[in-house]
Order: sequence, then structure tokens, then C-alpha cells
Amino acid sequence: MEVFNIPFIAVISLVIIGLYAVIFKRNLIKIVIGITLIESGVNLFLITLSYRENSIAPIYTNNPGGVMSLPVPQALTLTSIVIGVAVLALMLSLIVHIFRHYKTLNVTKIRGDDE
Amino acid sequence: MITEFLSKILKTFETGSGLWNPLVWICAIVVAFLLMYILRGFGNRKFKKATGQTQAFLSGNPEYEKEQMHVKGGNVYWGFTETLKWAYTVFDKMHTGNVSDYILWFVIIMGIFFIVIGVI
Amino acid sequence: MSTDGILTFLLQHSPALIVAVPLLGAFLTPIIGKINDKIRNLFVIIIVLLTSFFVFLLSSNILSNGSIRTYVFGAASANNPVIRIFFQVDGLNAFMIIIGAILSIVAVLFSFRYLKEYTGQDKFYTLVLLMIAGMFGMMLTGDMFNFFVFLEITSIASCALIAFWTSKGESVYAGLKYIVISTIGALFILFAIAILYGQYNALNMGFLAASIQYTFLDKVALVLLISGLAMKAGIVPMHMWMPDAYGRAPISILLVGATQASLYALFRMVFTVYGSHLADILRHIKFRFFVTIEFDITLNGILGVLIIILALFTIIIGVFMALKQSDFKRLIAFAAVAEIGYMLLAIGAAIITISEIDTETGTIILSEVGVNSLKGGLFHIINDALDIGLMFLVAGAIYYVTKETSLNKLGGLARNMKYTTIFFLIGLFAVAGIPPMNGFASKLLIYESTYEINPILSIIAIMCSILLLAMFVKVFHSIFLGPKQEKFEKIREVPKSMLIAMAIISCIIIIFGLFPDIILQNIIEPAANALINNGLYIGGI
Amino acid sequence: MSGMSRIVKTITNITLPLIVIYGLYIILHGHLTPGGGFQGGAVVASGLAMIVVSYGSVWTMKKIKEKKLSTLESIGAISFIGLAFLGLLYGTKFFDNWFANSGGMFGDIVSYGNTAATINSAGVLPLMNIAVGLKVIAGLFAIVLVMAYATSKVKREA
Repeated sequence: MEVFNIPFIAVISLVIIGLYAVIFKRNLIKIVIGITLIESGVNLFLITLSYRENSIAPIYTNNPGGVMSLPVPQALTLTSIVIGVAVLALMLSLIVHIFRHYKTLNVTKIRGDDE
Repeated sequence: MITEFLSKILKTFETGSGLWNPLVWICAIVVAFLLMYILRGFGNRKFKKATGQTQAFLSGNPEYEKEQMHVKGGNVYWGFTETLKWAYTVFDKMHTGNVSDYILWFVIIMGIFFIVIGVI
Repeated sequence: MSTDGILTFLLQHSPALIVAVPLLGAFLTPIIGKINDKIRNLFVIIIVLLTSFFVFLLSSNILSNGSIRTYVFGAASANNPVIRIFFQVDGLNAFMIIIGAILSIVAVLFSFRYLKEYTGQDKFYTLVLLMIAGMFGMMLTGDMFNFFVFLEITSIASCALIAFWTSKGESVYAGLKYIVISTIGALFILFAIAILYGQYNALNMGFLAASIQYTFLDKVALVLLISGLAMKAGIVPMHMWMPDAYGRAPISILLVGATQASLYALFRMVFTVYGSHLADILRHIKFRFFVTIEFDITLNGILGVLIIILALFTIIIGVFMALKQSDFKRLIAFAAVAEIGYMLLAIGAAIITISEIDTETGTIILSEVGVNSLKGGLFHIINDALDIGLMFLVAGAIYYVTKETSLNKLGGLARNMKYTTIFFLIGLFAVAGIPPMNGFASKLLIYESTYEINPILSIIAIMCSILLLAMFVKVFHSIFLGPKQEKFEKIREVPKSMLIAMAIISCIIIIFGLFPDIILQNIIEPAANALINNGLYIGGI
Repeated sequence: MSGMSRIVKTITNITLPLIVIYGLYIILHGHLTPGGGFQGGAVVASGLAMIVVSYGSVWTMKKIKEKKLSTLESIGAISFIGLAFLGLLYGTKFFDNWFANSGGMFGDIVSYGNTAATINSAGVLPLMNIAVGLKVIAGLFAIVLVMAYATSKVKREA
């Protein structure tokens, strides 16, 4: 197995662990943790795409020698992290509200509208 | 110019194998309502209010208060839902209202797509 | 500058202004709200009207001459198409933003009186304007990652809107469900975007469409894109969030717009980004079974069949579940699911009829039936937005006066609310597709073209349309008819601004119904042409 | 959450200025080094979150009103969009970097090559970074503060 494949294996396993947590866990906080796991998997994928072996940071106007890593996926990852923070904050504040109403975080015990 | 505008408006809407013009239909509906009104004029004029004529006949049962007679929204298609109970039990099992199940459906559909598109 | 010069300047910059003006308005709203409620309301409606003015300026220009307009951010020209952010507006985008503009005007107008008694209105209007900005961004952008960002902006804003009434546990839970669903969908879309970027080193949709190869990784990206966007568009069996979200949001009409923006993205991905490989022969199958059977499996064949199967499920389950609901808003939400099924059915039928792709000009060659079907599907998008939107407004009006959405507890409201009853009847005929309302024209196109593909499809579609009529008749019976109820004696008609909002949509519905040919030729046909002829979109960069 | 022990409070008092200064440095050098408005803002906001942890959300809520934070946040957002609009008025396009390389403030022309970067360059980008940083500081701090306050309330109710 090539050593370069390890990040991609990590990406896939992060996404799958995240999906597992979202689908099979019954605690709302754990579901949110699952979502953040998926998100970090996707972010890791983007960062891995930008990496070149022995590359330097893309902050020079002129390349001082060697390969620069791609700046665009890093910008994309940054944006995705910012969005992730907003989503995480929103989800957690909604969970605070839910706990106030139902006094539980177990999804099977929360009665929403489910006809 | 007016004729051009009229022909633009009155142009029928072609659907490939047929056509459809709502304005003609509206004329037809108006004519039908006129006919209905004329037919109504032939009706019997002996009808009197506040007599036995206005009371509903419910197979000899007494008539309830009006509030009790109103069929509630949940009961309107009772027969339909009762006949299709086998389908509705399946549908109800699908709609659990649980967010994990929603994601499970998403993963299942993604898997089917992957099998169909990715493998073929 | 003369007025002509100003108009050209505005037209030139309108793609950016359509998104930027509501965004600026959203951030200014909390500050202006500190002065006075009335001034804030005036400000919000001015912002929305200004945005709509830009929308109509842009879309009338695009739709009349069938051109494409590319707006590059932060530079005079696109010297490096890979890293610049673009807005690309062709006929389809112009068509979609018209829907967005109508929905946002009506939603803002309706919510002035609807939410007058509640606290936190500043935040509400901020969220509404953010959502409008995100929705327009989704409809206009020509960049994949930018699309993801706008998708997330829209879902965050709409989640906060759904959970706006935090005093009710159900609405908070519905908001949480919505954000979980949309975040996971969006993350898988981002995964697909990353896969495409890794292969072609570009994020621009036109550039990707020109260079896509349909390798195995592209297949994976296609699967992720379709399933993520299908979940956002509420296609069965990923529709379950829709009744929860639509049933609890204060103004569900804007959510309809956001859902349709996702549907638009689905069409854009399939027809434009993967457009050059739609007619690819994937497998050649040959076997002997008494006679030799030989046929090709093409990409458009399997995609079309998949979409049609999903569409049939969507129609049937949407209608059957709607028939059973006893809550007005949930019922409309399931009807909305069914209506989305009709659009998908038409689009799937159009995809099946694709015969070949002209690779030089990027034109997708469809049979005449397919073109009609495509037109019907696109026409149904705008009709669905109007009809379902009107229904949600009526539901909001009824909630405003009675504080009740359960069908079992309502009754006899037609005596006190004459105008609302009339608007509801117009919406009823429109949703069920009864002539001469607008729903009929598009459904007729869908029925006839799907009949050519397979008669069973159109039979199911017509049967479910009858059921749609049946369930709205049930709603009419249980809300507006029936004897007077004591608790609803003191009910008055809703305030004028809400009536005006409903009247605007009703007028548009009737105009669309009476003159379908004009609408079809001036709005729908450029959109359908834009979807079929990708050469312009690809050449736009 | 009521406040923590005196040791924690003292250490917070000592480290808070360092963290804030480091965050502001990241914001101001956003156009030169990795980082920018969001990252620096997050650092500053995490420093401020330390106050919430050590002194307790009720005490902090008395000192800093949540409404003021949201006003600050909208000011940051408005200045960001406003700078983009200025690009429309003075430059050619929305988000145009209209006073890069103009010689004035933030207008130095960066010499080509792998030289040390000058902070007085890049046009509107530093200004946008400052606007974003303001928004992120105010926004994240408001989120942490309100959530800590709300959860402490739940505990008291239960």
C-alpha cells in the first residue's frame, strides 16, 4: 500500500464513523459529534488534495524554489470550517432549547410531530 | 395592432399532440352556468321554509345539533384510509419522525444510486 | 450620467447587486430596528423591492435576447477562470430568480402583520433577508464551491426561521432536524465538489462541463451530488424533513423557494456539468433468449429511469400521506412533496428521450416529446411555487386569526373570512390543476408527454392529481364550510397587507392560467433552451 | 456557572492580554501570513471565553450586554459589505480591490520576488480582515456567552 493513500483512508473512515454516529446513536449531542466528524473528514480530504510532497507555503509572490502547495483548497477548507462553526453553534443552541422543553436528549423520547 | 394583440392572446397553447385554450373554456363554463340557471327556473315553486320540507331525512333517526353534524377533517376520507390500511401501515412505519432514520434513508438511496450508476 | 447610462450600469452589475443588496439589508436591519418598528418594516420592504427590481431588469434582458451574462467578482475580466468567482446567468437562472423575487416580495409583505405581536422581529427580518440573499446566490452562481456556501447560508437562515418560535418544543426540534439533514446533504455535496476539483483543478461549472471525462471518480461525484441535492429538494424517501419544517416555520413560503433552488441545482448538475456525457453508452448487452436480444445501456437511460421511479414514489407517497393528515400545514407540505414529484417526472421523461449530444456545440438533442416534457416540468416549477405558496399564505392567515392549524378543530370560517375563502378556492383549483388555473397548463404538458413515453406514468400522474383535488376539498370542507362555531364568532377578516399578499399571488395564478401560451413562449422556452444548449454556458467563461 | 477559584482568575488576568494581542496580530497580518479575520477573531474570542469560564457567565453578562455585541457584529458585517460596494463605486466590479497599489494607505506595491512582505500593502484586504475580525470576535463571544448563560439557567431550573 502506498503511503500517500493513508490520508484518503482516514477521510473515508472519518466519514463512515460520523455517519454511524448520526444513524445509530440516540443522544442528540452524539449526533452532532457525528456531523462534526463527517465535516472534518471532508476538510481533511480538501487539505490532502492541496498537499504536494516537500512543498512550501503559498505566500510568496515569487517561488523561492521547490513546489508550492495549492492555495485554493486551503481557502475552501477555511470557508468550510467557518460554516461548520456557525452550524455547530446553531445546533448546540437548539439542543439547549430542546433540553429545556423535554428534559431529555434521547431522540426516541422526544415527541416532535411524527404522524 | 389590436388584432395582433388579440391573435397573440387567443393563440392556442399547443402541447405537441393537442391544444388548449383557457379562454374558450371560460366561455363554455359561462354558457353552462347560464343553462343551469335557466334549468333552475323550471323548478317547483311550492317549497316552503320552516316546515317539514326542510328537515333532513336520516333513515328515520333524529337530527342532531348542527355542531355535532359537522364531519371533522380527520374523518372525511375514513373509508379510503380504512380500505388502504395495508399501505398506510407501511407509510406510517416509514415516517418515524426521528432524524437518524432520515439520514438512514439518505444513505440507502445513496447506496442504490451508487450501485446503479457506479457499477453499470 | 443619464437615466439610460444608469440603467446600463445597474444592468451590468445586477447579478452582484441581487445578492449584495439583501445581504447589506440583513446586516442593517438590527441597527435600523432600534429606531422604530415601522421604519424597519419600510426599510425591509424597500430592500426587497429594490432586489426584485434588479431581478426583473436582469431577467427581462436575458429572457428577451437569450444571451448569457457573466459577472466576475473583483476583477474587470476573467483572466484566470480557475480561481475567480463567477455569477453566470442564462435563461434558466433568469427564470428561477423570477420565482425567488415573487416569493420574497409576498413573504415579506405577509409577515408584517402576521408577526406583529411577537418579539424578536429584528432577528426575523435579518434571517429572512439572509435567506433571500442565499437563495438568489444559489440560483445565480456559476461556481461549485460558491454554490455550497450559499446553500449553507440558506440552510442556516432557514433553520433559524423554522425554530423561530422557541417556546414550542416541536418547532425547535423541527429546526434541529432540518439543520442536521441539510448539513449532511451539503457536506456530501462538498465532498463531490472536492472530488471534481481534485481531478480537473477547477470549480467553475462551465469549465467543469467542458473538461469532464466521466471517470469512475466522476461517477462517485455524480452519485453524491444527486443524492445530496435530492435530499435538499425533498424527494421521497428523503422528504420526511419537509412536513416537519414546513409545518413549523412562521412563513413556509420562503422555504419553497429554497427547495426549488436545490431542484434547480440538480438540473444544472445533470444537464450542464454532466451534459456532455449524458448519451454515453455504458454497456452493450447481448444475449440469446429464443431470439437474440441486443441493446445498449446509456447514461441518460439509467438516470432517467431512476429519476422517474423516484418521481412516481414521490407523487404517490406525497399524495397518500397528505390525504391522511389532520394538520393543515403538514398537509400542504405533503402536497408540496407530491408537486415536486411531477416536476421530476417531467424532467426524467425528458432525460430518457435524449438521443445524442452534439459535442461541438454542446447541444443536447431531444425528441419533440422530450422538449415538451422539459417545458412542462419547468413551467410546473413556477406554478408549484405560486400554488403551494398561496396555500401556505392561506394557512398562515387562518393561523393568524384562530391560532389553530388542526383541521379537526376548525370549521365554518367562510362566514367571517370571505376574501380568504376566495383565495383558498383559487389555490385549490390551481393545485389540483383544474382549468382554467395555471396548474392545468403545465400538468397537461406533463401528462401528454409522459403518455408518449409510457401510458402508465401519465395514468398514475392523473390519478394522483385527482387525489390532490380530493384532499384540498377535504380542507375546504373542514375549515371553511360547516356550522358556525362559538369560539370563532368574533373572528374578523385578516388585515389588508396580508390580503394584498394573497391577492398578488392569486392574480399571477389567474394570469398564468388565462394566457399560458405567452408565459410559455417568453419565459419557459428560453429557460428550456438554456438547459438544452450548453454551449453558451460553457462558452460564457 | 458561578466563578472559579482565585488561581484561575489570576491566571486569566495574566494570559488574557497575551491571547488578545496574538489574535489581533493574526488579524492584522491576514494578507501576509496564514491566518486572517476569522482565525484571529477566533483566537480573541477564545481568550474572551476564558473570562466566561473563570468569572462565570452571570458576572460577565452583567459587565457586557449581549445587545452591544450584536450591534458590534452588524457593524463588522456592514463594513465588510460596504467595502465591497465601494469597489463597485470606485473600481470596476463588486469586491474590486480598488486601492491596491495606489500608494496611499495599504497601497504599497509589493516588490516581486521572495522578499519580506510589507504590511502596508494589499489595498482593501487588511480592512476587510479587520471587519471580519470584528464580526467574528463579537459573534463568537456572544454565542459562548449566551450559551453559557442559558445552560446555567437550565441547571438552576432543574
